[in-house]
Amino acid sequence: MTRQGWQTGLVLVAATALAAALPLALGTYSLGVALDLMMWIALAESWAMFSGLSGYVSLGHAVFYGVGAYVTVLLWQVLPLWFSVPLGGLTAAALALLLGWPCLRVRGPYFVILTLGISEFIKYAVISTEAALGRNGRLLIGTPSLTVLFEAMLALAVLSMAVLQIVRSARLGAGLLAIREDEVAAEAVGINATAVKLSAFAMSAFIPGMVGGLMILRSTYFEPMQAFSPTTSFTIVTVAILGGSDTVAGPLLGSLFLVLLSELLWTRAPEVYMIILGVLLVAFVLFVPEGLVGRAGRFLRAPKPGPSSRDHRAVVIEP
Amino acid sequence: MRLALAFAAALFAAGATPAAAAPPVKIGYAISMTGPFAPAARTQLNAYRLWADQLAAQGGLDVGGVKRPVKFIVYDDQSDFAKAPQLYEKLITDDKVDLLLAPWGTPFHFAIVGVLEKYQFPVVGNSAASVTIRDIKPGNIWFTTSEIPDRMAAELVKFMKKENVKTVAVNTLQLPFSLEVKKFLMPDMASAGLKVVVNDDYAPDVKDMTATLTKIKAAAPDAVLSLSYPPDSIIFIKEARQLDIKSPFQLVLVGPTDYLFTKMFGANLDGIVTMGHWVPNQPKWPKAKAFYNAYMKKYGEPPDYLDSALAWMSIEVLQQAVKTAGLDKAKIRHAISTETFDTIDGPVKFKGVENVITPTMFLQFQKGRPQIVWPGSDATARFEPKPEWTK
Amino acid sequence: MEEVADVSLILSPQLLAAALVLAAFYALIAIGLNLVYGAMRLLNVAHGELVMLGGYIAYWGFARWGISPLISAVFAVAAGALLGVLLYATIIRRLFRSTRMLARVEANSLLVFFGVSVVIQNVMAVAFTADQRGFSYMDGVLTIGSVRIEENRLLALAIATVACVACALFFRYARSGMAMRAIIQQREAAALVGIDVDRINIQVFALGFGLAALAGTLVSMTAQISPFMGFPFTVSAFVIIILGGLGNLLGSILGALMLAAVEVYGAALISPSFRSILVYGVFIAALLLRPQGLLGRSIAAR
Amino acid sequence: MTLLRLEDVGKSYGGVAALRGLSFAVGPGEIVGLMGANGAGKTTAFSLIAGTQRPSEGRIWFDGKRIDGKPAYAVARLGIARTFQIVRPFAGLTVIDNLVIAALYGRLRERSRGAAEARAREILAEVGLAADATRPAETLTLAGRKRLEVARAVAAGPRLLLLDEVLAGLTASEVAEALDMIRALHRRRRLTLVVIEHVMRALTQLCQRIIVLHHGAKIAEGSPAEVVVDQRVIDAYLGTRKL
Repeated sequence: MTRQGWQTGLVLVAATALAAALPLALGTYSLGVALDLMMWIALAESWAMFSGLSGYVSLGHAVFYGVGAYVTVLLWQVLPLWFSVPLGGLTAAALALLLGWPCLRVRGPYFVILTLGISEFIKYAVISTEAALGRNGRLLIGTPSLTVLFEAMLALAVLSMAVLQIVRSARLGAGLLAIREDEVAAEAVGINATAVKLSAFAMSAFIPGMVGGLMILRSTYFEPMQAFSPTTSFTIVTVAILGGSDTVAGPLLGSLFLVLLSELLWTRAPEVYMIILGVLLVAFVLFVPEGLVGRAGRFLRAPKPGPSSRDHRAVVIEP
Repeated sequence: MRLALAFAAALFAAGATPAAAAPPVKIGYAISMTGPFAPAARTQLNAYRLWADQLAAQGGLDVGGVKRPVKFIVYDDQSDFAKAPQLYEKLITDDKVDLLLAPWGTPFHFAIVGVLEKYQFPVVGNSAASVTIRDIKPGNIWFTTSEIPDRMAAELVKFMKKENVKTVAVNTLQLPFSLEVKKFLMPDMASAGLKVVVNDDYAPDVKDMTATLTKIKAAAPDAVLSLSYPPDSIIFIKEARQLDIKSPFQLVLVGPTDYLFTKMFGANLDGIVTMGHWVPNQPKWPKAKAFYNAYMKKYGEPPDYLDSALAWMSIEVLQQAVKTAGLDKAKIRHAISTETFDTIDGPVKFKGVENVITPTMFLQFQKGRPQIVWPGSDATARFEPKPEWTK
Repeated sequence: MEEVADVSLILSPQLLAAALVLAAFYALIAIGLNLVYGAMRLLNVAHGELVMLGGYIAYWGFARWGISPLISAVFAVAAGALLGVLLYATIIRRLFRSTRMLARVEANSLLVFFGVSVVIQNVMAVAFTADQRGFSYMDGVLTIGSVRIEENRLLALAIATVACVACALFFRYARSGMAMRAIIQQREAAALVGIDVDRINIQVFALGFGLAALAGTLVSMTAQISPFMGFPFTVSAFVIIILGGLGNLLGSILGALMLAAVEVYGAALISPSFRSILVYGVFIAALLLRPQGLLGRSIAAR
Repeated sequence: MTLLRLEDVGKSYGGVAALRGLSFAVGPGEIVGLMGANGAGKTTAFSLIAGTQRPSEGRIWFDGKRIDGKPAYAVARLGIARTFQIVRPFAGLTVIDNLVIAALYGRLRERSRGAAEARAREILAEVGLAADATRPAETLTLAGRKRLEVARAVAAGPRLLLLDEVLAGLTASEVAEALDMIRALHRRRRLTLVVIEHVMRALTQLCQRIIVLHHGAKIAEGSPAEVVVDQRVIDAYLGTRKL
């Protein structure tokens, strides 16, 4: 494991160095695509760190992205960006703590729908606030260059992968997995489920907050309907699950797959692009249910297939 | 598909002309073809496609006196403001287009201003108007509309004063354009002595307006201003009719000019005032009827008097600028900024981002057709108080 | 300038009528969603797309051939049901294929239906363009007491009410209706007492999708439609079934009434600008205070 | 000297008392049995001790500290581990990971994963699951899962282990093996055990002392020999059983 960890680490460092040099090699458009890729990696890895490991499927991560964007926009030309973007991340994390406290008491579909509802709630609260402030869309002129944004986003993507890897191998990851499997049993072996879930939820909001800040600098225009769009949440979940949602490789592959696929499709077949994407999503869930990384969802090592796979836990409803 | 045929036709037609040797002029735009804004963007997109057909039929675009074939590069922004700047950046840097057409809607125009400034790429905007954009003084975007919110607010107040409006109810959608209109309208109305009796805002996903309209009905103001977008404009008209709001002056900001409204509401649209400064039957504008007929022929229904017309105006401005200035960005920018253009809406000349010739106008539906009713100098008909809703 | 909300508005029968009409649409949509969730634990985020399809069927029937939406409604229900059956047979059944799949059926269903909704939306957009569409049918305004209401709304209210009552009777008395309730209460036990769960699942899909399509035909009589109109209905329906209790069919009707009341009366008493904040606020509060729903019968989460 | 003490502990659900006025004490190293018909309140007592549920009344001490009302994880960290009557393995994880998690979070709070794994392997060997370490827990047989349930509880490093019907459903030979396993754990790990069991003979073999519950109240306490001849027990409990 440790040797493998070292090797993985080396590959990661090399890949990061290569990626960091991309602005030298790529044209503006390709660099923009690369930025998108980094964005989805950062978002999906962060999501997987909480939802993949704990089984609490958050359909509200757009809210952290949006809040980070909003903080950055509010502080535009008030505070330097190296300060306001991380502050956006911290605000998102603080919001996650605040929301997580009540939300994480409900499980399963309730949690899924609650997170979606809360993210819509905050979206409309921001719309009302902006309306009350008399701000009708905010334009940011003079944002950092694409290269700067790309390097920053690359850093976030790498950071998010590192965080997921560290959490997975740390006590916190073990706790989350136990909670995913059986929360009552987890408490019975000493896991403070509330604290574990809350801290992981806050951590998984931090990077998306910063991603939102960077992306608003990229798009130069802030409008709450867009910044808090539920599509972002859905896409994060899609990317993470396409890849296989509780390993570092999963969201990475999922992001690569989605970004490359959309690049391939949307210029060639713009009108059927979304249709193909939808069909692929369905096909993946049905035929590659464990995601692109396969059955790599195990905790310490890949399991040897057991001699029997009798299962007493669940009842199959099919005749 | 239709578009692909248009390209093919364009290329084929070009092949028949002596200018075949010239490489095609690449014209790009991104617009909402899918997603929630796609329905609203259709009438603008239709105008763009009509132009593609005409260019193909004419054998290309006149570039500084040389006719050159055209090739359109069109993307779908999926109703995502964040995609628009990326797509325009792609069109500029990757596809290396020669000319750009504007996206649909105020937010999308907002979204691409940064990119246009960065690459110093001139675009004639159309279905957008914003004081906020004017205030940052960009050098590469202009608006063919004369409905910039502060001008429109001032004119609307004058218009209402003339029609003896004393009390006003305002119902505003919380999106940038409508809020900006309201922002300028309120102080103007206050200083003109108009009394606001109902003042409500609503969020974009409204499904029912009974509460506000019941208040309006009870207050019985002289004017009702529905600062709305098409989906909620429909709700407003339906429910205003249902509650029988009798105010003689009823304005619905965005939507009624789309033919959909005529199909849905027929005679009930009569009396509704809306923003817009184009009608096909204004004798001062000889090109207007031709555009109307061409659009009618291609799509089987009238153009949107607002978005289709604005889009067409932006095309005309660009086309005329390119005719004299060629494809050089600086020259195009200079041409757009200084020349006077002959459009379906009469002459257009810009100062800063604004169209300074076309006055701010208002349309009113009368006997099923929109007429210009304000200002008097351009009117095609006189304002009439809103007739009774049909039973 | 800001005027104080007029409390006498609460008593306005006009508002009550508006709330009832809205509630009727909501109830029809929510019952279908709740059925599919209750019986199979599937998060059908494509439910609003069925509403959209129903709307298109009514629109095309009326615009092309002048067929009354009332007749189209029958076709819409049939088409919705057929689509439900097809979807179940080709895709959904596979979600229960193995125990591992079963364990994550909620997350999987979310993704599958998200994919399905994207496909339906865009197929419709490609096939019929993204134009908004609308038609006028029975748009005369009736005056009943102090209430003024368009005939089509009254009609929609009546049809939706009849459909809701029919559903309630069906669940109460019909064999398969009772079987559906049994499955919602206790899947495993239902199978043990000899209910053919797979067959009932098919019926659940047919009924749930048919109801959504019916709601769509009614919506199209009163509002404009477009291929991308579905999502807000999906979200509202989810809010409703959480309010009323997941798996609780009568709760859906109560939840629909509540949501409509919050929308209409909230706008009247506070401000329409807080409509969404209120809706989601009530929803969040309800979920946190009574996660089992208002009527209380809880379904163990996972 | 006592490790665990219950004083007048009761639990009611909406007015219905599941447990009333239960008091007893367990000394370090003891094996105490908890007996009673279905619904007598045995599992409720476990849940109250382990913090899965809060008692409606009464006090519980563990190692001199009040623990009633403390959440389950806090009780677990103090050194009380429980098994569940219907086993609740972390089904999707491997067998060894089930134990590693307990070792990381339980009373011992192992610093490193390596240490936790070493401890887990040791325990797996003791319970005879060493060969199954890397299998997903859900692939184990019922007997295997029962063992895993005990092993995971032990991995948390408890001083007091609450075993809830770990023998139920096993064949006779499996019961014998499991009893050996429990005795070995008790001896080698110096555990204190409270055991709920339906298998009468097993209980009398294993325990030094037995407490009998009936309709939520304690009706007898004593050595196995004393309890089986107690008239109240015979009336209330044994009478209902077909011996």
